[in-house]
Amino acid sequence: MKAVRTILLAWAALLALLALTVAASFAPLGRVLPYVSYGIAIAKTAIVAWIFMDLRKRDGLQRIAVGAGVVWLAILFVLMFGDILTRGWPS
Amino acid sequence: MTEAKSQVNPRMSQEAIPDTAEERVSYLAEGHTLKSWLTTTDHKRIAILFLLSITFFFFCGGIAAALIRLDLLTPAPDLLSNDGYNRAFSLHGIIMVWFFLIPSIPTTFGNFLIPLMIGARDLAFPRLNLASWYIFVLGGLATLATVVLGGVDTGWTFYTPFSSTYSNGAVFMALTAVFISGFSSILTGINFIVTVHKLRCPGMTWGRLPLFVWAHFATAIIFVLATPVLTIALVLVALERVFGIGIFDPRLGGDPLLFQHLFWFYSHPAVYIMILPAMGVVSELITNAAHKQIFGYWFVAGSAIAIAVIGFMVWGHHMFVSGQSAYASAIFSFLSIVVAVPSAIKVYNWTATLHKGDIVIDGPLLYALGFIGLFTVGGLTGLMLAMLAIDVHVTDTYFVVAHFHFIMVGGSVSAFFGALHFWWPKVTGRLYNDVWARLSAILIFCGFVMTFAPQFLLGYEGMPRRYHVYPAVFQPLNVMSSVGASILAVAYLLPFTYLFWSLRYGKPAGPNPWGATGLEWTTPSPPPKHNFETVPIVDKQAYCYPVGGRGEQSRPRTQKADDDG
Amino acid sequence: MMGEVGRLQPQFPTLARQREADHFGMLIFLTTEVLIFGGLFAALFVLRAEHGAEYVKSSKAMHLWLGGLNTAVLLTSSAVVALMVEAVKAGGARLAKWLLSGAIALGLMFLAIKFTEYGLEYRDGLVPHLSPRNLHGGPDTLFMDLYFAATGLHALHVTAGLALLASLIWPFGAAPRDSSAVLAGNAALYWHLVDVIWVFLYPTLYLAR
Amino acid sequence: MNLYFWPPQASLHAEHVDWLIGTFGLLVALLAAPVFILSAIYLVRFRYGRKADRSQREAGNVWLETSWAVIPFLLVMGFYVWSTRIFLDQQSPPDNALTIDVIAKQWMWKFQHAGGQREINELHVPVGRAIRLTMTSQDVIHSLYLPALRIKQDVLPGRYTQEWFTATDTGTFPLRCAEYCGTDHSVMGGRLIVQTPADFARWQAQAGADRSLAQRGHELFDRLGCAGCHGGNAQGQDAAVRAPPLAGLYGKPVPLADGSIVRADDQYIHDAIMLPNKQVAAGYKPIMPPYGNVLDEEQVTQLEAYIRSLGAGGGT
Repeated sequence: MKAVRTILLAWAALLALLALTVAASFAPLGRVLPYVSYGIAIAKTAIVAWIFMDLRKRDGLQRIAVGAGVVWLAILFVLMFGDILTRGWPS
Repeated sequence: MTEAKSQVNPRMSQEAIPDTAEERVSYLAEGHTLKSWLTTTDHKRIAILFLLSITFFFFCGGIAAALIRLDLLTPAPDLLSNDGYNRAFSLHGIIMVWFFLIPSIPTTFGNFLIPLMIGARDLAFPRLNLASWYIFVLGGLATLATVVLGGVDTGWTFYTPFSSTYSNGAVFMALTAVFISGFSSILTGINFIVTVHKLRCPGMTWGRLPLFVWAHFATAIIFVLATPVLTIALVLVALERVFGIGIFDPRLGGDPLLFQHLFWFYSHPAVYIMILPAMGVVSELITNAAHKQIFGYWFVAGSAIAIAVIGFMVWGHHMFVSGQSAYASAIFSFLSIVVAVPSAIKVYNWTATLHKGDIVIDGPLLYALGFIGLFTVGGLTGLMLAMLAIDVHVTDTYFVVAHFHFIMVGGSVSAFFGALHFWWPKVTGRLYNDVWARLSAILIFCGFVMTFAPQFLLGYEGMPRRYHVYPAVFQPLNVMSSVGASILAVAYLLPFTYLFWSLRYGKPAGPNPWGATGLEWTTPSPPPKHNFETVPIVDKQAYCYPVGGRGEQSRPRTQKADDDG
Repeated sequence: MMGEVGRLQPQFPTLARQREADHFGMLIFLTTEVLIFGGLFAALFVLRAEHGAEYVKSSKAMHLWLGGLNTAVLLTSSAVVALMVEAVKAGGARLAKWLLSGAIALGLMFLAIKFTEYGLEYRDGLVPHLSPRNLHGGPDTLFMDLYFAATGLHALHVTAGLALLASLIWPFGAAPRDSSAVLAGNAALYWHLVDVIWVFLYPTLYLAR
Repeated sequence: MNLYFWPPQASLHAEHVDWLIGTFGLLVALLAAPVFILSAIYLVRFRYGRKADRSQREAGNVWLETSWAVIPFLLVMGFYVWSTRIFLDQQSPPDNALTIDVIAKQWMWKFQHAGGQREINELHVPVGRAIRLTMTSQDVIHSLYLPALRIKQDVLPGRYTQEWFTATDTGTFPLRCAEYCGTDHSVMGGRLIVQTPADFARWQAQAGADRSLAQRGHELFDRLGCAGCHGGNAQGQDAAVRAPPLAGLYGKPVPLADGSIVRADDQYIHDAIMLPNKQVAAGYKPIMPPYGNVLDEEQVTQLEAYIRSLGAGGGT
């Protein structure tokens, strides 16, 4: 029954993070807000993946399968925004 | 609890299965009704279904190509109107890319051979494999519906805002067709990755996998990681076209370059989907013809994976003049040079494999050499295109058309025909006349060079792509290219003559007509439904040909050789 | 289809290997889903990079609290599904059936909230084409277009996930104790992914300040 | 270099590109030669049935393989540096360049000279002078391709892209559209006519330009009633509604409502007219109506020319 306890704990943590992200949006963070809200979102995703999707018990191969999507998205974003953000720069 | 886990498949146990007639019946003879073919989950039959479908689409695309080359004989719009020409090259692009080249080697020889090569009885998900064929056919029908509805004139690249707001062709139907065929690729990709990971027979370690399987493993990675981004890009263009949402429409503040980023993030890895299986085939053909171990196994296998991974980081070289920032262009130019290195490794390693070989020059080897020659030229002109200053001049011209045809037609299609000839005895159980095979290989090579070599010059002289009416100064080279195209068209018909002839009159091929190593050559030709009577155990390297060169048994091999042997 | 999952397929040497393959195949499929939504997130981030002010103004017009409630509903539903998988592994078929119905109920609640929210946006005049009263044809229309595209596609995936979960109820009565819970596990994995996508959609669309 | 099939070279940049592709082509040939030559030799020497030393057959040689991976890479990197430098130089026009506005429309090119001359599908330029083309499209993506100058640049709707060159030879050179743009994509071309400064001056005179671009912009500015908000004189106080003053605006940094600072270049003015809420100036309310579907790109170019002329002196 240890698993049930960890799941409930994880659920509570997720709701707490939700409250935090909503609160953060009201706080006067200005330009930092996106990093904070996405940091919280990544934390929530880590909890869901690690506990709900049982990644802790899965072998390396299955973790790579899950991680590959994220890494490839990072390639798309980094190189695409490499273009979009440097368009205005004088060469 | 333990009972369920350790349940062992009786078929997979090592003691021999009774050698009943039922076991030895070949997969072809197993059922002749249409239903047995259309509801089969046997990977070999699905490969045959794919082979028939992509051959049909190869000819559809070929007809469109013939129209283009005929029309370009003259500078004036004689054969087709401007709109007609735009629809012809768009159709040629869409059909050839998504309905012939991308599925060509993986869905036919990949489906047929991967289970055989790794000692498995079938792919991991046979039903998904059949679903992949049905989805492919559905996508094909949607493409034919596009033709019926008036064709599409956006080119295979669907650039916005032309495709979303200004084009009046059947763009939505074309988008649906490609959208559907994307899922066929994803299912095949998932099937290959899981099969190579989970279904290798005892002893078949990663270091003993044939390079054909390595190449398809890398291709499957691209299938799975690139196709979804194309799916969402097409959905967004379809939404913009139907509901007028302005994601790519600058009047609403959208960014047309966003579509180009999403499209090329898929489409450059897609060209590696087209070339990697061909490289896998060439590795098999070269090692067999030279009857010698591949030179640098881990370098060749590793470069397949390197191409798959770095291939995702270079798409910006399609957008050097599209308004992309100069710094991003410089980064993409550098990455495009890095991705050329693994291809160079492969080509040099194949050449080194021929050293001290025991070479028999037969049909498949001629196709493989055609591949190496044309792919090297194609790849190096690709390096030229990666150079920013050169690309600014030659992008969107016939130089680029020549470059990618050298790689796709000269490379991937030659390797497809090489694979067709090399594994024909295994697939059909019949031998064909090798003299005809060599003749067709040479004819295809010459027809090809005459068609596309002049286009490099046309491109550098400044003739843009997709030009229906062109200045008269370009006519001589265009006429030469069109004449070459007619030779190429005839040359492509040739193999289908003597291969069909061999189905009827070919001598029965033994299990190993080429004296090749590889588990697929240990099964009878054509192999039975469950591939192996007992699951093989592998204890040797991938291409352990007898060191003393070619034994008498494996020479002569083919039909012609048998007559005078 | 359901009955066959437990049986050993001819091409697999052992049932354990077959289960590993099924799980591995499902995880790769989830990666393709992540990449599909990745394209949509790319469009949203580009809109924010190029029209920051308009993006924030439009995001402020969203119903923040309804979105937050929806996130809580989906997170809870995801937790219930995780409990259901544990129950299936421990063999409590009846408990698993109740948990599953609870998760499906929460999923339906999510859809209900979502469609009321769409109704509110229609009333506020924020829907391009249908009631563009408060939209004046610039990047704010674009934001609402992407909002409907992203949440629409996500709602589609929620519906597919609910169908998958519902398909589990029927065999629970008959299926023997299934230690590795392949089908239940795969349905749960899909549901968790749908939840993760919403976890990222929520700050992107609702909390841009 | 005027070989039969080689395109004419009309600028220094063109020669650089030709030298680059020539020498790089040489390197490429050197890299490809061993593949062809060695394959041919091995096919003959190690053919089946021929006596040859087939002992000690190597299955790999890490150093050899690393070398033929790294050495070609380094050689090509040399060309990468040279090519990127030429590219970056080609991306940044000198400040004293003569600016010509280009508007691409489905299937024609419109050129607007500062002096007010307007041309369709033909571009007259003086030789030896740096020319900067500021380009935008009225509908889909086009691409202005000058093969003789070895330059090409896509022309995007809703955005200014630029291209610059210094023609060194007089004469008539082709001008083509290189990005597929619909039915008459292949007909949408014209001529680039490079003239001596004398001929160019004579052409400018007789090109019948009654009003300069800036004057046309001024008329449009008054006709559209922009003066109502932006005011006739420099301060803009007495205008009915408070709107940013335009005098001396061009090229100056503009503080925006969201705190960032932007330089008032062509793109800023274009967006301020077409999508006013995109970059609202600090201290002003976003109440300017969008002119997205009121004005076409040609009129926006004229307004910009007028605002540029305001920058020079006080309000005219």
